[in-house]
Amino acid sequence: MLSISRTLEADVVIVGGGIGGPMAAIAASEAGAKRVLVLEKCHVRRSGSGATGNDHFSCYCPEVHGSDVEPVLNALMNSLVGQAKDVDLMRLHLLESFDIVKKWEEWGINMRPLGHWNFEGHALPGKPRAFLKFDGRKQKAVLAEQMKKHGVTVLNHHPVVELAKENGRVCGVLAIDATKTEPSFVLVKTPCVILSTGLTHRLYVNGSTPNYLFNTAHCPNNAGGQALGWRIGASMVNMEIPYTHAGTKYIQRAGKATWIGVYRYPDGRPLGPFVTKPDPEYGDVTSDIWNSAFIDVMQNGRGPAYLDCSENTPETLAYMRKAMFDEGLSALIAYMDDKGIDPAKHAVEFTRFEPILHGRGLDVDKDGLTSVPGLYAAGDMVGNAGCGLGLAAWMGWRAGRAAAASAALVPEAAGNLADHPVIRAKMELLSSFMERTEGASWQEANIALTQIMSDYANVGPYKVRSESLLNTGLTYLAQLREETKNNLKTSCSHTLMRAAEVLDLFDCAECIMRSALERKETRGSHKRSDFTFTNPLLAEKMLDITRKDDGTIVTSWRNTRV
Amino acid sequence: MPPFIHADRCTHCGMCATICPMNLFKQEKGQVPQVAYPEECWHCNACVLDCPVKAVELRLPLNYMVLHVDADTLHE
Amino acid sequence: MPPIIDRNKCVGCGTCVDICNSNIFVFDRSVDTVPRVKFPDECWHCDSCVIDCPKGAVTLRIPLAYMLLHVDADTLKPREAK
Amino acid sequence: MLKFNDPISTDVLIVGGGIGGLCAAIASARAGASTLVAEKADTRRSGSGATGNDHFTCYYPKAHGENVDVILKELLNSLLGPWHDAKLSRRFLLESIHMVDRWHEWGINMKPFGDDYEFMGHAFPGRPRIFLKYDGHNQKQVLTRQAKKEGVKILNHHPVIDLVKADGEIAGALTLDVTGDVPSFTLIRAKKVILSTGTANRLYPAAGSPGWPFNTAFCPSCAGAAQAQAWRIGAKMVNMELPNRHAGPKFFARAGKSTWIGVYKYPDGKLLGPFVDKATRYVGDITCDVWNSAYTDVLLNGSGPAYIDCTKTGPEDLAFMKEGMISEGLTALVDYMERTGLDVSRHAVEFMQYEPHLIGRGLEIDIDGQTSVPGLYAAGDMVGNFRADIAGAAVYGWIAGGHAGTAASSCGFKDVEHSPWVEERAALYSSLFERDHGAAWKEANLALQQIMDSYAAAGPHRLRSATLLTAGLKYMADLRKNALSEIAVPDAHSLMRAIETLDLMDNGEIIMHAALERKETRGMHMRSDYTFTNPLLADKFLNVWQEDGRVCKQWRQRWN
Repeated sequence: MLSISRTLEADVVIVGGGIGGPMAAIAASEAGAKRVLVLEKCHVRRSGSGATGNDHFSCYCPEVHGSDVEPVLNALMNSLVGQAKDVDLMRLHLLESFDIVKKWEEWGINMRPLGHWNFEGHALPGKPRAFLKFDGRKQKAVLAEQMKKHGVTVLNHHPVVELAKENGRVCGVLAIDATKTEPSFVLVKTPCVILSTGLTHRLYVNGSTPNYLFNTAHCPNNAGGQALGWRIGASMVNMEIPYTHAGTKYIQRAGKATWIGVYRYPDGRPLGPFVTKPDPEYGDVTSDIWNSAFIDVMQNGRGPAYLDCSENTPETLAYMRKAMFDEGLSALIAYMDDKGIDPAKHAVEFTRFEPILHGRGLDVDKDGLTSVPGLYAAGDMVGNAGCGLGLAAWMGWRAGRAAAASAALVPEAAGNLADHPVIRAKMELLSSFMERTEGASWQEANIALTQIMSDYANVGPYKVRSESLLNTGLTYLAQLREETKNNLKTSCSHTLMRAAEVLDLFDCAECIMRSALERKETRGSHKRSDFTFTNPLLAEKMLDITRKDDGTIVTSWRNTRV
Repeated sequence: MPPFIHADRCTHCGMCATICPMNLFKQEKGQVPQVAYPEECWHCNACVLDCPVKAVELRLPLNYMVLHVDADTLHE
Repeated sequence: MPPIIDRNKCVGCGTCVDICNSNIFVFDRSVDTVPRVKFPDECWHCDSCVIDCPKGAVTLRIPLAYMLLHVDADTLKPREAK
Repeated sequence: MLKFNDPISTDVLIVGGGIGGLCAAIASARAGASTLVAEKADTRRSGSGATGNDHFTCYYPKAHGENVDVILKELLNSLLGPWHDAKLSRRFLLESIHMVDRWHEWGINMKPFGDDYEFMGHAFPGRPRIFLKYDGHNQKQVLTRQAKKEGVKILNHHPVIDLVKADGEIAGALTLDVTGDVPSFTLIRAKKVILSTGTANRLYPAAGSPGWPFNTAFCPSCAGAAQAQAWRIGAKMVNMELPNRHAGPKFFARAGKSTWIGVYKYPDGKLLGPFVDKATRYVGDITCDVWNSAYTDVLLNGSGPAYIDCTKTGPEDLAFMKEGMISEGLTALVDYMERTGLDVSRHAVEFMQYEPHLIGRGLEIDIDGQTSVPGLYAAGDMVGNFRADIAGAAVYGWIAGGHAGTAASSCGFKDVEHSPWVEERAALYSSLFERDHGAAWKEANLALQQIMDSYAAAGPHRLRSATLLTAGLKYMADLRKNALSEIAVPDAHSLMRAIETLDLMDNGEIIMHAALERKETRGMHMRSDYTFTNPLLADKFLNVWQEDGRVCKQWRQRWN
């Protein structure tokens, strides 16, 4: 059995030091929590999808949008982040978003690169633009510095692998100390946990480079964080509604709205009906709205589809290039410069990426509280209000404040975490991976999972789900889980961290398939061959799925909050 | 795929190894960091940006090639 | 993925290295008394090494990603027969 | 520049020591020619036949009667058909039984079930069975031993990497010595050269586990060397644009689907195909050979998945099936099933359609196995106008070997040492070894697979078009430029794999050029811009070849 190197206590533990995590930590300490601890699996200065920048922050700014939030809310709900969301949370987000933006600016993140509040990209022509264009290059360094200033304790290289619950309330976390090659366990007793582990990748065969697990639009380090909540009974929502991103091919990178151009067929005809000339304010929203465009044209033979930026003025192209550095695309720019690929002369092919859990996962209230007392969630792994940088920052802030208040009312948790059955079982399982001399690598297990998901729980319009396929997928997942537990071999703390991620991915996969079985209709790219209609009765409903303490899994429909 | 460290310029400060969001590097004391898990690189460029002496270069794998054509083929 | 050589049974004859269908073994007797699988992901699982090893020292581990998908056949009974 | 070892001379050089190569070598030696086999691995266990096969297409008058054309029709309807020049298939059938006799005489058990030849598997109910069931588990050892007995010299771990011409005729070949860690070149001077490098795999993403290029039904070390090398010296190709896809267990790709004795079923137990409701050792469920895309269709329409169910197959036939799997070389699969408790008397195994690969697609040969380049022959799976898998390789290897061996006695050697072509190719390959850091060869192979899967996909659920194929050719050129400027190989083995990848790029380009020219939909070549099958092309084949850097295309009549 691996050793327990440290046992700590805290008032609020934050899992994940990306964007939502640091905001929650700063808010918790400002709201009076004494011992605020952030556990980050890599390093807060460069971790998560925002590692080297972002450039779109969903926000409502009265000076620009006027006094009525509703048109901006409507635009946001129709954008790529608005699918299957509780409207009340999105409205609250918009109403409080400008305060967060001003806080970021005050801390030193350049929210006005052009000197004024500039809203651009991801926008429908003629509709209000809901995304503030900012320069996120330094966002991570600034948030790290703010945490230090607020006395927040940060443990880098400490991936969290399990949560514990005592008489119905969260009571602690189990982490791996991955600062050294040889792993050890760290236990933290705490009455409040805020999950902010980002969106989940590596569930499906990679859309561009089959089974290069890490060629992903956003940070592929985040994999299955939702499962930490799921395993202690937190309800999940929208897991069966697929989300797919799009962008350059074959290197997959987010930031498609940072490009300024028009999508075209090989013969030059525009792909979408929105713009015919490059437009910095709106971009070409075709790739947000017509989600399957780039694979439709491959399927019907009229493709491929290109993003053509060659008709921009040199100034706009310079502006686009600078914005790409803001968005964290400096590696892509360096590659294009090296290969002589110049947006002024070359059109770049786009494709649709594989499905990911973005804005899919834990069901939370306006304070980020999940169905488990003491457990909060913020950011892309929230199912009813996640998806995007602005939402992560806002909900992190609210969750931090709520957790601090909740921690103050709860007496010190008794009992020794090391004897907690769930924690003990996880420590024994992970130790068995380290003790095996021969066995399978974590990549094999992860890739086997992607193969199962891509055949038995894939997404429309060209792949279908059905009762027989989903049940078969669940059967094979159970076999794979068993085979993995008996065969997985890890050699160091890094590969042990990846193995723990794979176990989380197994849970997310099961959640997706069971929810997909329950949603007996076709909606968005959740396409059932045995229910090929869209059921109007489910239009304003969301499907919750919860794992009871005895392991049984229950589903229930609830109304979308408006 | 992985970052490539120019050993002649590297001062063994270990910055890339600590900040890498994918934990790819392993560094023996006072040695040039080694890329232990090349296929896990996400090409976020953090190591290139944060290396104090610009000793790190990032190489995209061949099959991450950016597909492109001459734009004028699109304008008959 | 790769063949696994049982160090207790292996006598270092090198047959597996010679006949491997995909040339994935290397054997430097100055370094080790047992051949090393240098290119594990190029193994085609043709079993030649397992068959031809005079001491039965080689077993083959099929990668998880190659798992053989199967169900209990009785789940396939036509509905009316169930 | 890598070192050149001392050159070798031989009357007949055989490229590839698989089933076709060894049979060609024996015939050439019997014709009195000095014969050398250059093999990239070890002929005792190389190629797709490494650990066995169990079906040998054959016309046996005693069982099939006097009219060969009845059997020829059956062959063209089987999974081996229908892209044949019938003239070649007829000659193959007429000589097939003699090859069976020789194999049996040399020690490959062609009569495992009694004192006469038995025909089982790959059969339609009520129609003549043309696949002789044999036990090929030791075929490569036997053929190697027989070749050595007949004076053939075998050069293992020496893949041929380029062919050399002198004043329009074949003059020899350049091989790579991969016995050590550091590669070197060995030039071979030969009067005649016979190509026999097997199927071409690793062109498309592996269907079962994409991104794992070695999870293939056929030997993944076979990567289209013959097609690429012959293409580079101007030989005519045929039928490269007509995809072929195999099928078998999932996700572990393995040939030998007809060795399983069971029926294919839907999850609810309904039979998949209309042919049989109970399988026997003589007649299995032919659905898989005929309805090739069945397993993909049922996933895409949601009625799947589809399984092979052997639980109704009686205990003797199940024991027979297990023996058949050992003969077919599936012992790794049998061991894995035993280890994981998978029992075909209780479990149904899911099947899947594999990715496209080239078998019976490639070099055009005449009745004697000669290609369009004088002195260059071809036999086996890389021939484009005739296919009969194991038997085809053995019989046409024998025919080509005999012809080349006889013809070699009447011509002299030509100079290969000072060929500028050898200089150019050796410099290119050396540059990959001399680069100290850069791209792994596997990145290039996967990039190629991605391009083929996006822009030259096979039907029935994916389409080709002029715009897609044109984009594919452009990206392939970009990939080749990037690969040649970036690939860095650390050792001889990796250089061999990198050269295989460059060969696969040539194969990919040939496929795209040919697919662009075939303006119709036929078989799994499905054009979105030409969705009909053109009757004018029914009895025509498309030749594609290179002439001083230009790609030439021409339709010709099929030879009946």
